[in-house]
Amino acid sequence: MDSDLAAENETLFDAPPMAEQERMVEAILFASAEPLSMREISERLPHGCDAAEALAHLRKRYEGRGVRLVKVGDAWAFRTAPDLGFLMQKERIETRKLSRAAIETLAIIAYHQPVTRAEIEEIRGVSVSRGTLDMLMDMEWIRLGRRRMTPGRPVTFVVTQAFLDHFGLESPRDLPGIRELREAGLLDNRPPPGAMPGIIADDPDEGGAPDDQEEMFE
Amino acid sequence: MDSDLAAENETLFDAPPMAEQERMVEAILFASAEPLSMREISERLPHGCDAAEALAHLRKRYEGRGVRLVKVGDAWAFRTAPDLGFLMQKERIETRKLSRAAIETLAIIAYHQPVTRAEIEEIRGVSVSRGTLDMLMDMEWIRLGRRRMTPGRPVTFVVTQAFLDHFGLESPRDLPGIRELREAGLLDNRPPPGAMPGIIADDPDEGGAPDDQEEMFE
Amino acid sequence: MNQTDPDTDAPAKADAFGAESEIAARLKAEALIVDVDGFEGPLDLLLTLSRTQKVDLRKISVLQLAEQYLQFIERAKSLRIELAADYLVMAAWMAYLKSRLLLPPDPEDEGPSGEELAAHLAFQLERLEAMRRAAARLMARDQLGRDFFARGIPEAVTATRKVKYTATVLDLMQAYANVRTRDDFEPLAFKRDSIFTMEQALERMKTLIGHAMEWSELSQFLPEGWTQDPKRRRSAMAASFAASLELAKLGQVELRQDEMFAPIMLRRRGAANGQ
Repeated sequence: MDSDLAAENETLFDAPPMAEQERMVEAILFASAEPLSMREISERLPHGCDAAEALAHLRKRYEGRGVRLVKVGDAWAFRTAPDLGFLMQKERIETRKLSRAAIETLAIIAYHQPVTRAEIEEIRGVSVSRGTLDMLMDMEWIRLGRRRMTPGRPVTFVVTQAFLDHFGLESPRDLPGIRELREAGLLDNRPPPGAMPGIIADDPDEGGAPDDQEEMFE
Repeated sequence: MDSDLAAENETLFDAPPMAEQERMVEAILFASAEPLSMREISERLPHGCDAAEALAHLRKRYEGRGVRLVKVGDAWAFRTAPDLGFLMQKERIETRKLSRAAIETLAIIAYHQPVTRAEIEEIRGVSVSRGTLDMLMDMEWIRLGRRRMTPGRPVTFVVTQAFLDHFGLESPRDLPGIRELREAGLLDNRPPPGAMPGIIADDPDEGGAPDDQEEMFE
Repeated sequence: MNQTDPDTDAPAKADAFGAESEIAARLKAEALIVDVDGFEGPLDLLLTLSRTQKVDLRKISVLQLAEQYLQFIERAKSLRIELAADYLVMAAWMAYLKSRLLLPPDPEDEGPSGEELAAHLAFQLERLEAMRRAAARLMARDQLGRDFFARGIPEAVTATRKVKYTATVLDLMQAYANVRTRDDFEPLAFKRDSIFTMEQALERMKTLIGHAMEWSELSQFLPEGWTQDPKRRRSAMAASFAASLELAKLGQVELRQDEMFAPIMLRRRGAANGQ
């Protein structure tokens, strides 16, 4: 007990003033091109600092500036204000032009995540073409989520922090129109009634195979 | 003379307010991959802006902050404040691609854990150097699991939480199996035998999954 | 759909107009068919067709849509346009759906009613349309590296130099796939890594033989890593045996086998009489 108290006193004593903490967070985030999680920031701050509070101050300070502090998932980053994009022609990165199939697949993963490949196929009515998921993973816009707890335990896909960062989203809940879509029932996983034709991609995993781990390890 | 005057009037009229010019310079310098000279900044600003004045304002604004506007030769750039250099200690990290032996060993541990060294060698078909396992342990991507209750009680290897964090996995079970890899097009070596993308139900890999459409349309 | 009836007493002007719009409609339909490769499967085509009904997707007539689809398929067939199998599967299903929607429900029949099937199809079309709009809105957002930008000169400084090895989950999966499917991909290739050549064995024996003062089993000369896997062990044993015969021929070793199938023993020549 005593030593706990001592430790607490010490950390209270050690922590720099909030203005100083804010400067530190500012420097750390400025130095990084990638968003940093609260944990990563905290780990680099001296003991006893309150990263969350410093971030809140900092965010306020940069409101309306040419550079803004944005939240990306559970991470933070400085980004230039979108209205000034026209000044940055030189920095513009020509991104790979995505095919319509890739864009739709990405949107379906974002809005329906976690989603299995079979579900993507059911929504689009065609099989996911070879290389589409591969490419989206390569761009680090999607990653594997938890396996679905249904027969066959199919893998699922979810979007990444890099995806949120790229599209300036704080969280997947901020996807445009997602609430309306949910309210309209368009994000429901509604199973097709009985016999529907081949566009309703039967998950090859759900069906017969008892457990694909089995097959995987043969 | 007359036309000069007219031009000046026009540009004065056109130029955005100084606060806006300051924002613009802020964003330009933040995003630029190299320090920019006054002339380069001016060239990027809308017509009629006063880069020198905007820079002066900006420099003042960042005085005492965690980031400062500094002059590098005759160019300008943001730099973290020198007194906060200690915060940047962790940053210097050299990244290298994992060797093929290491990534294969790691993959086998992830897919088969807990797994003994002998089993890894059997699966890879070549011996596994002690150095490879040591390195993976050092990186904290693998650790020792329970000893196997077989003669010799060999040690086993399992993957760690750090591994899951790095690869963005929630559990090693979420890794797709060989068949799933192939179906998702993540395995580029070879198309599934006979099957072409299109009708998923035709995939011979699928085995005897019950499929009522089949019946209906034949 | 809305062609003018030739039997009505319409004014000539309207007639001409009707003929024109008929041509336009036909051209449009043919353009659709020529476009068939541009469709991403039957559902995409159905969505395009449903738009010609010019109503809210929620109020779409699935029966009418079924007819439109079947007409489309017929026309494509008459124009001898190759249609992928899934278009024909969908056509068969559309015909089935149409009959279920038209005929009174059979009380004996189990399974979903025509209305249920139609409702689900309408749902699918609406959902696909919604996802397309969502995808468009997503892509219309401000994007990193296009509309807003990250720090151009990230600072990575200081003393602590640490090597960080990276690999992506894709690397991991591909590495695993590589290991697991190596056999599949090299049906004709000789597995070099499971072959211990006689040259290798000779090299090895020559360096080891100096120490073989006493009779020792040939199997003790097998290199490490070649004793567990039966295939590798066999190869190493055969190579080492051949190498020992070679050494015997050169007069450097003596070989001995006590009986049939007994272990083969060898020692350095001249070891017995202390060189």
